[in-house]
Amino acid sequence: MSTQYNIPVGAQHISLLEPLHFKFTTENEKIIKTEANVGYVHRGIEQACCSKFKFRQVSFVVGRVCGLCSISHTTCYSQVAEKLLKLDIPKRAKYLRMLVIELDRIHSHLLCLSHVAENSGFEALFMKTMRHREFSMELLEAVCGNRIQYDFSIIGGVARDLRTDVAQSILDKFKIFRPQLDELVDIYKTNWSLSLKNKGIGVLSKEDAIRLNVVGPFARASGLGVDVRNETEELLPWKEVGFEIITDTAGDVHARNMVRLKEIYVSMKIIENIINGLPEGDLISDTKAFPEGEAVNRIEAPRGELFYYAKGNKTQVLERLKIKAPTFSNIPAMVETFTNNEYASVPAIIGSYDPCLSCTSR
Amino acid sequence: MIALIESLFLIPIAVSALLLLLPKTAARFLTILATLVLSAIAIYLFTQATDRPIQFAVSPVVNKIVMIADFSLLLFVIGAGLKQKNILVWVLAILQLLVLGYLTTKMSETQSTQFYVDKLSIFMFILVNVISGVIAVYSLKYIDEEKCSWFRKKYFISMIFWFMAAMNLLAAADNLEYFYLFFELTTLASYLFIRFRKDDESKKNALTALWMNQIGGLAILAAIVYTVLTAQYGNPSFSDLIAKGNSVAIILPFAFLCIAGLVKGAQYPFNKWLIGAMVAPTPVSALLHSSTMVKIAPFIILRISPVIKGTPVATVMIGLTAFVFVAAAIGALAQDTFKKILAHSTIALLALMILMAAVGTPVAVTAALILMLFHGLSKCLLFLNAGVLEHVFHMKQTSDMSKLGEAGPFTALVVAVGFMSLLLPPFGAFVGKWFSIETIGTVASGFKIVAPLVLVCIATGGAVLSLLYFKVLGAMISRTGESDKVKFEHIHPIYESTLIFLLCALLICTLALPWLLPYYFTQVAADTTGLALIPVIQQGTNIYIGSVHLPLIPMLIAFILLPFGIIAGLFVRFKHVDRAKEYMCGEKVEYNFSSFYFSTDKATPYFVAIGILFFVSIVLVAFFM
Amino acid sequence: MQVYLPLSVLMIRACHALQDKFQIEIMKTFFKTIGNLFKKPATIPFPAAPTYKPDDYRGLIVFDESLCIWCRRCETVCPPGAIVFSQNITDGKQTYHYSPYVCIYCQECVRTCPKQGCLIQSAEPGHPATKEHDVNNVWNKLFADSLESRVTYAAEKKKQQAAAKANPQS
Amino acid sequence: MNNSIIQILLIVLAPVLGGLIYGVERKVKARMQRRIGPPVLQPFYDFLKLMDKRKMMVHSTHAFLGILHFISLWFALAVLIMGGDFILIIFLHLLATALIILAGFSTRSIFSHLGANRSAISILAYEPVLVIIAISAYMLTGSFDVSALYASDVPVLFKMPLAFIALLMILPIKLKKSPFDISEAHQEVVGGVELEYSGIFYEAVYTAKWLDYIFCYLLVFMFAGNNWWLGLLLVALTFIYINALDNSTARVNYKQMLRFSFWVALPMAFLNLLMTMFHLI
Amino acid sequence: MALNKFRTKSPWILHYNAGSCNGCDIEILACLAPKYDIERFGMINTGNPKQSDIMLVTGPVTKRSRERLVDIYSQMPEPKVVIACGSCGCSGGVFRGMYNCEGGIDQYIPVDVYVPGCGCRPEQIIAGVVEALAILEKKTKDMEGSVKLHNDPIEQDGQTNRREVAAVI
Amino acid sequence: MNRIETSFENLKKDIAAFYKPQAHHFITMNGVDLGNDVIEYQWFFCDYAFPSDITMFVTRANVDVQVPSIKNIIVSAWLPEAELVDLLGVNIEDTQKGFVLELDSETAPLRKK
Repeated sequence: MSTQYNIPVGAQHISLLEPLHFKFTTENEKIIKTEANVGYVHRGIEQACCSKFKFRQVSFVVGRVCGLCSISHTTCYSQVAEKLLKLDIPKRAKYLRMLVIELDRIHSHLLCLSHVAENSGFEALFMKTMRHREFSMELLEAVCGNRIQYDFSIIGGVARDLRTDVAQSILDKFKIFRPQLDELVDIYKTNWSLSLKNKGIGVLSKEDAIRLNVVGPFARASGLGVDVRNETEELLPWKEVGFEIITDTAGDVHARNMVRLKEIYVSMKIIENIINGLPEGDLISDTKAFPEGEAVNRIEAPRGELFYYAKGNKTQVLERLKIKAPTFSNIPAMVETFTNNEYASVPAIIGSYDPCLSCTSR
Repeated sequence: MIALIESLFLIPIAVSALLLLLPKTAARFLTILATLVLSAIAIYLFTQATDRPIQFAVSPVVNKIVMIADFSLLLFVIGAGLKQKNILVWVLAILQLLVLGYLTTKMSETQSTQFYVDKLSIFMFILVNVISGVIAVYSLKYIDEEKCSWFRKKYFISMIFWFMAAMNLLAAADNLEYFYLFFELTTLASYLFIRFRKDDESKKNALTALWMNQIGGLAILAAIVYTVLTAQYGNPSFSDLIAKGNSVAIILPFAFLCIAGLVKGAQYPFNKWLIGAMVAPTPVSALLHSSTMVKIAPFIILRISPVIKGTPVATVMIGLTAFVFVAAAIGALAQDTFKKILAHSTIALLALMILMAAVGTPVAVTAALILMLFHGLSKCLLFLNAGVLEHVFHMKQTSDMSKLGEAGPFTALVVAVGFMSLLLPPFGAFVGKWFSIETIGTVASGFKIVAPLVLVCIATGGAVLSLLYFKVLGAMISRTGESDKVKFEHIHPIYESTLIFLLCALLICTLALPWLLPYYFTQVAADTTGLALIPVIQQGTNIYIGSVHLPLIPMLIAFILLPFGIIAGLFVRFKHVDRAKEYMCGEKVEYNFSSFYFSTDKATPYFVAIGILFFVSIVLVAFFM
Repeated sequence: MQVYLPLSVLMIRACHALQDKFQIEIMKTFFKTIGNLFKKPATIPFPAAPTYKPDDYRGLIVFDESLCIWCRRCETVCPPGAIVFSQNITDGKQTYHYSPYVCIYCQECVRTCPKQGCLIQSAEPGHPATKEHDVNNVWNKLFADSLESRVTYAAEKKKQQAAAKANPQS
Repeated sequence: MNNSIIQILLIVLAPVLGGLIYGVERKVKARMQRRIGPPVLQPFYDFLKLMDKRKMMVHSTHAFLGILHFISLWFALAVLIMGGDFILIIFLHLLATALIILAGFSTRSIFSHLGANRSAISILAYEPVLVIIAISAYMLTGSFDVSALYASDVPVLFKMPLAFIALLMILPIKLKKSPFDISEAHQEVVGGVELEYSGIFYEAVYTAKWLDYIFCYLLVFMFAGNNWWLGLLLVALTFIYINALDNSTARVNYKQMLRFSFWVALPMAFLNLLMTMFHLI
Repeated sequence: MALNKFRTKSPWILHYNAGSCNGCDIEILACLAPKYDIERFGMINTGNPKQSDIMLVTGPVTKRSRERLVDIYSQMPEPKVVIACGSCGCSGGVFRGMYNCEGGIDQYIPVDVYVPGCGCRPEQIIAGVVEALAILEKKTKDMEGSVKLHNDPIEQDGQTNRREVAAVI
Repeated sequence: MNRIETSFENLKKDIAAFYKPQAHHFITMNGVDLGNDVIEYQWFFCDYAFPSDITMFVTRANVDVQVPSIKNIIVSAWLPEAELVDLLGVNIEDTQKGFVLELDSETAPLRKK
């Protein structure tokens, strides 16, 4: 009697936003093996960035690697390009970059949380989280001029200034949002049925997190405190604006939710600090040089460590650009973490990974 | 009348002997003829049955023969036990031999009649002769396809008739000593049947069946000894026992008879032998499950139900059977082999029948009878079909059956109707189950706390069984596409005719239920319980039997919806409708999904332990009351 | 009736105990959800009423031909190639083509434009097109044609120059 | 006579009424999520739209079983409205469910199979409770007929409150509402058994869902005895309860559901049976 | 028919991401959220191609996605409308000419409405869907007209069914 | 950024000696086509400390030389390796093609033409 069944999830599946294919081998509904196919979104951006686009255009192209963390991509690329150009950027630009990165993190984390809620079968919480999330989209729209593709960081600085009325509206909206967030935390933390679905589900132990080199909230929920903001200070002064690291120990879906929710508080604090202490100065510093040599750069995207490697050869076109997205590091762990869970929890687990396949396969 | 009844005993024996001698075609002819004759006699008896039971004695020579047969049978069993080094078999047989020897010295010459044919016996005659006859005809073809010598093929058919004779005798036996012999005869027959294939597993399972049924034999002997030793009872015969049972407040012999019945009915913890019997050729399983062997259990309980009704023994039995109903249903869930699923569900439904018999009110007995008849028909149909699946389509596991819809639409249809008939309205088995629930509800106050628990068990067990049937039917029905026209498979006419006969019998009996109920079942029930006939009142479109009623219109519509719906579902073809392929997330994934599987490995020891507890408590309760 | 009271008290007690012990709430969301029934929906009646849109939203690119100096710098920097200039073969007059269905609204062209006000990013988002417009294939053809027209014009011009060089008097 | 006209009207109009309930439910659900939500007649718009779709099916058996499911469910509902035997009604409903489960199994689609499996498991979860409630009702009225409950002078609710609570516990399973909507869990099995239906055949399954609403709310209505206003109030309160529950819980998995049903709902019904049996209330 | 005006009131959507950057996808998600609430128009995100009327596709169609895209499209019963969301869905956008992209959804399936924007705002998506509804209505009417021209399938041509022949052989 | 030159023979040994799971995490593996069929392979590691530092193992080899896999040291290395096999068209131990590219995709797109 064959007791093992294959259940496919994806490429098109309602619980997935992106084309991504999992093949679960299950016993009844218990998963014993997972196979993943993550190469659906491979578009060839790396090659195009090294051949078709000039290095200044690349900053807009890498933004389209991922719509959720486009600001991280553009900032990371801008920084690596600045390293190649040996360019220093104004402090105001740095602060504005951090501001948008953190705003983006808020919207991305809220999206992820709502996705977890939806995939746990809690439609009302999805609606609630999405309702509360709208403010971050409006703020981003006001700051950058678009709801998702910000194109805010460009080589040498940022593209737009932060208007004072917008800065004020950010602070105002945060005042409204904070109690809403408290309420959300309360629901995610204590709702009984949600805890049935989330607690002890999809557990990644700290040992596994270290062994599999996991990054981002995924790792932090397992107790592995890996956060680029905590590790570098050279390009963006995170500590200065009040960054603190959030970790949890359980490593399950619930812990990931909690880490994300707490990080939203940290992001809000950072944003408030930035707005209150925004230095005056230029937005952009320019140079006519061409990229030369090789450089690497890391930045903390909402999903974890984003890594760029670039090599220039004194022409308009880069010789090599390597993008390592956070989800790319997490996929080996994701595939292992499904094992021994019910198929019923799969959507929630996928949601809690917050995968970004368009980053992964580019 | 008496001659007819005797012919029911003698014809099968004669046929059985003749079959061994005759050549193939003649044997085939004789089998069909004998089946027809036996069925005709049984049905004739049914039409002629009167309210007064027929009692008759046989010449004292027969007593001697019976005695000799008893001893030789036991000696054979001891021989078999010793030869195959199964300590349980021969120890139990020697025990019986000793008890029997003691009895022969102790017992006076019996004065009473040895045979007692009431309506219940005739009900059994019909069940045994018609259904076993169909199985005999079916096995003509089936055994032809087995790999064994021609003599053993004839021997197989002749064994079926022998079995029928034993069953007929058993159903008519009044004297407990005779009853013991016929009981042991069926045990022996089943032993020989189970080891028919003569491989290691068959032999092992046959021995299991043997020793387990020996316990039943021992229990009957214990009952006889107790009766003989207790002065008040008089002769060890059913009629005497039942007549005096209510006045004598000792029910220990009945408790022993109950145990004999429960062992034959393969209730936990003795369920193993019936499951093990699946190694035999399929007609044997059909025989054991539908009409003969296991039906002895509800038969004995029904026989003694007037006495045990309302006693603590009955209460314990109700508890046991209610528990077995759930446990066996759960056990069935864990199976994948088609025949094993059927075996487990048989145990579950038998538990329900025994439960109803133990409750013993007229309506409950009616429910038990309905269940016996329809379960016999449905199970026979399903087992014969299992044989067809094995021999024609080579499918043994339910998970292999996914292509059945295309390969054999008729067989698939039979499986579908067979399973549906065990569960869903409007079929008789459903009516039986429904009556049982309502009956226990109505008599609940008599059982205090037991009744609600029993009801929970029945409700849960019923739900588990429905899950089981959906699982099996689901495995069978799954398919990708379909051909434009249904092409029925060609199976051998013997297979086809027997299956169609049973199918028709099932449908006709279901349709005839409103008439069968007042004119047959309630009368048999009245006869069995010895109580007044429960009036069957037709009021508008409802038929009231005691406290429960059968609304005809919903049943009729359900009858149209379900069987014809399923038939139409399998054979209807929509024209001008485009076909689409299944949704697979846009991927091309190898499909290998079927229904959930369940495992009862952990639970089985507990089930057995609880079963043993119940068995012990039957004796204890009877002893201390 | 005497059973209801102890029963309900028992249940409420049990709920409270659970809440205290395991830090889980069982009924809070439930009542909040019912309360939501009487609150105003958060939905904006969008097609009927406009939604929030910042003044400096990065919408469609507007081109002012009168200011253009035809440097084609916007065409060079545009990452997806949403701007292309075609050239009339006879008189060399350039025409600006722009497809909002290719544009990624990155504002790079506006930043690069040396002539202030020639290219402006309006706050108007693009409008949906239908099948009849066939925006993709039309644009592909237009793009190829424009490039070809420029090549043809350049060749033509070269030919003319060569011809002019060959016989300068005419 | 008046009653029977109402009954026949109810039977005939059951799909329409069910559609209305579904429409109101979608509206209420939307309002509970602070949305405007679709118009109340939305289910009928869906119905009209589905009629226009191209006819597609996986195979005839599958499509036919869907239609048969609708018919048999309507029939079970008719028996309930006419006040037939409670146990028979439960099993007729089981028959209807059996047909849709078989339909789910009849395709070789993984999600359809998963949904069918889960539907079968939900039967295990709710059927025993319903049967026990039916028997309690018998203990109370002395008749297995639902019409005896409809005619009861004292609302049944006061006589068997625990049965009502048990019914409220299993209603989400039957109505496929969160937290027990496992059999059609959209995010997991994409609708389960109804996944492979499309166009006019989906219409049958879609409408059968409306009938299920009527079926379940009639079970609730039954608890009010012959007091119609109380019945309507009960139905309204249950409606709010079901939707609020749907909107305040996440989906549990099938094991948790079974555990809940067997350790909470079934003992509750059992307790009620004991209470009615020994006339504690 | 008089009922025609109701028929566009229940467009059920199916969302497929054919290799986009997630930007438009999260905007489609935002459309479902209370602020935009496209269920007002009767839209449900079914996730099931067999019951959908409108297919929202995003992304420039990568090489690995195209088969799935066509597969899912073919499972949708007519009348159906395809909306390409975002610049890269309309024409490939910034991904035009990359080696693993096919440049626009209309290279593989017929697109009825193109929604521009990178990423497109929910308002634009809603406007696109409103546009799509008109097309859906037109397609429904066309289908009604075509029913009359329906020819019976091969069975009545007197020819033997091929599958049966194959079964015999 | 530390840059450690190594060779295919010493690679596994060097990385095993260097890699302390508690102190470092593996970022990714990269390959750069230097032209003339020579490919530079890079393995990036980063430590968990503040300020963190990136260590890069570098080696160069011809295209057709089989690259040793470090999957048995770092489990999660299968993903970048599988990607490089596709994108650079190189040969890495125990790694199959087909991670991101389809049959009709351009083979080894990141190589210099």
